[in-house]
Amino acid sequence: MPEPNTNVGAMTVRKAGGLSRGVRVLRNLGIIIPLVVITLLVLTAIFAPLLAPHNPTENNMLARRLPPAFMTGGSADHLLGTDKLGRDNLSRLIYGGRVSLSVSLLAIAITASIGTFLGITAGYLGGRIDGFIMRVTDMALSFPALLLAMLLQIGIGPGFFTVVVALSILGWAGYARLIRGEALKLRNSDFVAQARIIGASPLRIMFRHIFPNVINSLLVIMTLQVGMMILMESALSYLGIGIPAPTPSWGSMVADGRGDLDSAWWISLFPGIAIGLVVLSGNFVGDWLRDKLDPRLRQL
Amino acid sequence: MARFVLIRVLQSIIALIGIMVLVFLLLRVSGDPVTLIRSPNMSEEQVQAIYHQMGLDKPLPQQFWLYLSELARGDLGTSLVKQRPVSEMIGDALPNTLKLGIPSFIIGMSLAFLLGMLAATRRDSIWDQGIKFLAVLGQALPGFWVAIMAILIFYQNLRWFPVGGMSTPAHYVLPVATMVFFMLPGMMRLVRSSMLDVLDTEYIKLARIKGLPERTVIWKHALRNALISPLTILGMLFAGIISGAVITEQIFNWPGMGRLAIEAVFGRDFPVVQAIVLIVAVMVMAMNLLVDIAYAYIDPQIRYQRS
Amino acid sequence: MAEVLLEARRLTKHYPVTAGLLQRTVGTVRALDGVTFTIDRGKTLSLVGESGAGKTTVAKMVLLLERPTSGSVIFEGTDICQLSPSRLKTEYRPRVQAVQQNPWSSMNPRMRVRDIVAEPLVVNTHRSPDEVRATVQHMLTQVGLMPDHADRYPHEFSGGQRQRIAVARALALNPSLVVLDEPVSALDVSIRAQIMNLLKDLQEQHNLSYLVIAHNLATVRYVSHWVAIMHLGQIVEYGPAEAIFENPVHPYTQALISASVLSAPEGAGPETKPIILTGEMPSPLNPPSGCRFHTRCFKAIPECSTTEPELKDIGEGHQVACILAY
Amino acid sequence: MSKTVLEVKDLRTSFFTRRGEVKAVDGVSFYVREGETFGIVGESGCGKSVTGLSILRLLPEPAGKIVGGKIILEGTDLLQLSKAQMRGFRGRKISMILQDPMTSLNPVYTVGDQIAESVRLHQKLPAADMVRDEVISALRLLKIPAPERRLHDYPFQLSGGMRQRVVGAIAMSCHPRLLIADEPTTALDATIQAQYIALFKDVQKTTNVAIIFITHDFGVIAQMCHRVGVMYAGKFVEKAATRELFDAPRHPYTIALINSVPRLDRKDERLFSIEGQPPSMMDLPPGCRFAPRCSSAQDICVQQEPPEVKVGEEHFVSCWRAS
Repeated sequence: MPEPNTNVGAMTVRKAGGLSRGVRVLRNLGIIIPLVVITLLVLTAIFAPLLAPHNPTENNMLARRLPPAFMTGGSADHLLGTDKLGRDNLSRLIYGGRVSLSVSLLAIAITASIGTFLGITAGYLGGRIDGFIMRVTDMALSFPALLLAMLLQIGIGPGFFTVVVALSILGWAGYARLIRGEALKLRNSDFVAQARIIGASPLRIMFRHIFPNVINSLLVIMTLQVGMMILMESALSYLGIGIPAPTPSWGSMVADGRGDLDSAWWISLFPGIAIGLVVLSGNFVGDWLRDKLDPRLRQL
Repeated sequence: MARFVLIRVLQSIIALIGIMVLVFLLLRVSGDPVTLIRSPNMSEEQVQAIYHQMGLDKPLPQQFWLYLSELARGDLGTSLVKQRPVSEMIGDALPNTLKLGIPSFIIGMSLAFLLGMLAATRRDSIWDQGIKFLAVLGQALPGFWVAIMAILIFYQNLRWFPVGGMSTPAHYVLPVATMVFFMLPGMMRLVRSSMLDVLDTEYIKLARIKGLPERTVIWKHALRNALISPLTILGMLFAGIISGAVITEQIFNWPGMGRLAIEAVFGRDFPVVQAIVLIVAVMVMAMNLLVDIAYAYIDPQIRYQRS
Repeated sequence: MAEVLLEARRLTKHYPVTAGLLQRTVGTVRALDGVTFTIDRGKTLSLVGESGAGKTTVAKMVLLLERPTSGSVIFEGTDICQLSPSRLKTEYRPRVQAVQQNPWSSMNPRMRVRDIVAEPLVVNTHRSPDEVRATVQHMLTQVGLMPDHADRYPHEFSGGQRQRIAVARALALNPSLVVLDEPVSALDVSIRAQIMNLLKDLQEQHNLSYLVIAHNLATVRYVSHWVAIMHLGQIVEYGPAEAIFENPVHPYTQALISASVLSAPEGAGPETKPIILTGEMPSPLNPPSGCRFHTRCFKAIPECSTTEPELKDIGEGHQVACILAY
Repeated sequence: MSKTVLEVKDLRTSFFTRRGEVKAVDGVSFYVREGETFGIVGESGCGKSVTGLSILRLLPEPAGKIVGGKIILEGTDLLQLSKAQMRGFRGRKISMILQDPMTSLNPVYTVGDQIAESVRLHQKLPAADMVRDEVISALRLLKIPAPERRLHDYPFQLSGGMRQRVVGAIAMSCHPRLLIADEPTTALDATIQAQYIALFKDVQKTTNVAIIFITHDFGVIAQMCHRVGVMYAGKFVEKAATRELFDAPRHPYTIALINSVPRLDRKDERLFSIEGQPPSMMDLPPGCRFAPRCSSAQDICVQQEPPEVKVGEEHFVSCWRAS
């Protein structure tokens, strides 16, 4: 039965997405902006000490709740104003970015490696191991991470490390489930059978055939996870069970501003925008990567 | 089919015991738990009293057995901070959480399905682009920040809706909106892509060949098949909703389980946190079971395999 | 009699069917039940039959992708099922290669053609990179491709060209036996002829033995010296291709040929009334009793449902498993 | 001579993609009479399935468009009908069978539901049991054993061959005038395929329905079709009665195709194989599209497209050498 190629036109159409020229330009533009934002974030995180005008944790009781410079009563010294303890918002925003990014990247590194390892073992070996790992993965996926973070908060006390553990303890499940699906498909594929026929060792098959074909999905998930982790970290910090004060974190900054919404609403406004911008860019890069590398992953 | 449900329930119970052990150990892993519970102004006797009350002076296995037997009697222990039985406190909080959770779930799901299908059936139209942008934005903005901004705009400036507590129906609007915001983007996107996949299939082409009006093709043939893959994510989404509930209750001062949990964490009220985690675990199990049963209802092949 | 390269003796393979959450076995799929055949050096044996006949399972046994439940595969005198993994890797694997059906999935999409064709050499021999590159170039020209194709990726080729790459890979180690699982059925009509001619030329040049799996009888007649007709895990008729096609004895073979004569234009063939089978294909999960074809056979008599027919010789190696034929 | 059911005149269908216009069908004309089967044969990508979809106006939105020609079904030009009117024709006047039985039926509805749906839509029957009788008679027409029991089966409970019969029952349930079968036997095993063809010849005898049979398999054409059109790169290169086409093919492509199919009745020494690849539908060569692969191509073939010439009773060829 030859490959049923019923409507040749439609097939090419679907792959090309049938987009008009205008949208294609937008799409290219659509990837430049997010990339710029991400690079900016990384740079500010690395060079935070140089960029931040003030020490983010230095209280200044005289200059409390100053509005941003461009509003009446604002001072040029504090471009984005100050919070209820007189600390400079801009510096806290810059250092907050550093904290959020480092927590997220560390958590991603942990979850990606555990998840991929379990995914490939379950997918490639199959049988009872696969059944067990998938049962645990389904459990981990359906359990609210926030509650577990609370438990950890009490169990091992607040701290940078606790947040990373809180993000990673369930985060690996997403990778495991998806990578397992990919590995299963690859194990049954013709070219893996072919490799076994010529006598390639299981190790060679894993590294030369399975892993290269899984990297695409891995890259896509990791990019999309950047946003997810930042959102999760900021939620924990907002609730006060994330990064402990006084270290600045975008989530805790929003929480600090919660009380002064009527008088100093900008304290909560700017960190929220920062989170949104960064996560939006992360997701755009992830979507662009998925379209380029692996359109089948659409439902992610 | 009944046999299948029985096995699934059995498995859930085993998993539940697993979680109990995990929770039990997690709270005792950091050496002496009392040091965590001790707040500065507690005298030595009070600490000893709590120590004894918690049974922490006994060896671990015995503690666990004690903990299990209490649980079996439905006794979730007493709150260290409020000296009230935990089951009573949860009895007050749980209904409030459900009063917020259930309407949000219904509104959120139906909205997600309507918008997802709308986007899929009018591919690349302004509707589709708009909904996609809404979904992308929704998945990027932090829920707690959006809620605060909503309060800023609708409560402080426009005075449309009251905030804090749940006394009048108007108090429900912003919290439910926030909860819907948590679940809408992810589900909407999934419904759209699942619908697109189904609309590409041969049996949908055959439905059109039969001359069926597009309405029937979509609502009868496509929808039921498109329900299957979002169902798999429902379990994950439910976890997200519970996390969302904790945040929403904290922001809007909603007297539900979420706020109870937060207070318990800050008050180091360790039995309360433990009880809440267990109850959530039971809810999660029930949800997974419901999803499995719904599977069999929608997809006859699974029903056939399981009988 | 040509020299025997490979002999399968009473090959049997049963797959347990598990159901429910506790993975209890609730039945067995009897994919192969006592299949015996021989492949001569430089000759082609074709296994023909419909889906579920067990053709691909035989290929898996010969390629040792799976171990048979019972029975043995004798290659140049030694039973490969007994070989230790290391001896298997040095003595058997390099001598037996495969070409698979679907050209779109039998190659790693992320490897260049050069590495794909070279992989068998890299894994099994310790030749120097230059030697390997030379062999790859030689192989590509042998199958009618250009040397500069070596640096491209599989997705840059048409179905027919990919199948040529698959053949080049299979012949890289100069094997004695090549297993071809439906080698042309995924290709367009005009391209099929190109590949079939290529395979025949290579067989003559390198004295290769082929084990071909196919469901299209006309293709089988063109490439085969020996043919085995398979039905539900058993061989029902076995013999030289000419004998099978000129004088088919088993009712199932006659039905298959009559159905496939459709693929010979009406004008040319004798005006025989086509044999149309009734009833549905039985499932390998619980095959019919006695002769497994009796539920669809147009010549069935009561004894067919009780006695299990054995393959009997009816002259010059032409064997049939049907009680009406003895 | 029985009545002409469908006449297609100079049909042109294109797909407008980002990389330009794909002329999938580029000027196709043919007719089908009552009780007759017209075969369209060609390799994948030649536009035979797009022709079928164009007749039903079910081209994938928004890229697929019919850009020219007429499709006249018993006097009505389908291209002039509104979307709603056209929908009225689908299933009632024209119906279609698709290639893969495994995916043509909706997995979550029973066989009975899926047939009854067409019957209720097109035949305004007052009583429910009348609908049930219509469904059972459709199943009987396709010789499906124990139709009453099959009503309640789900598609996954049936074999490939049986499912293809159910698809046939759906197609025939409202007594259409024209049935388009797009490679219905390709996914079936040889003996099941033979059963299916014999079945449809029988169905045609009892219902006198006109059939367009699309396939790449010459054997199926030989057994099933009265007349046949050989398609290459979006156009017919030859049209003739089936026996005439096999006995005296005139177009080089037809000749090459017939010779490259291995014969079962005799041992071929050497199969004829056509060199090269079918052209990409994006940038079609000037002149005759088969010229690059044609062994007897002349200068004129490369410059100008050959006109269609009548070379016998209902035998047409588009080739410079033939006229």
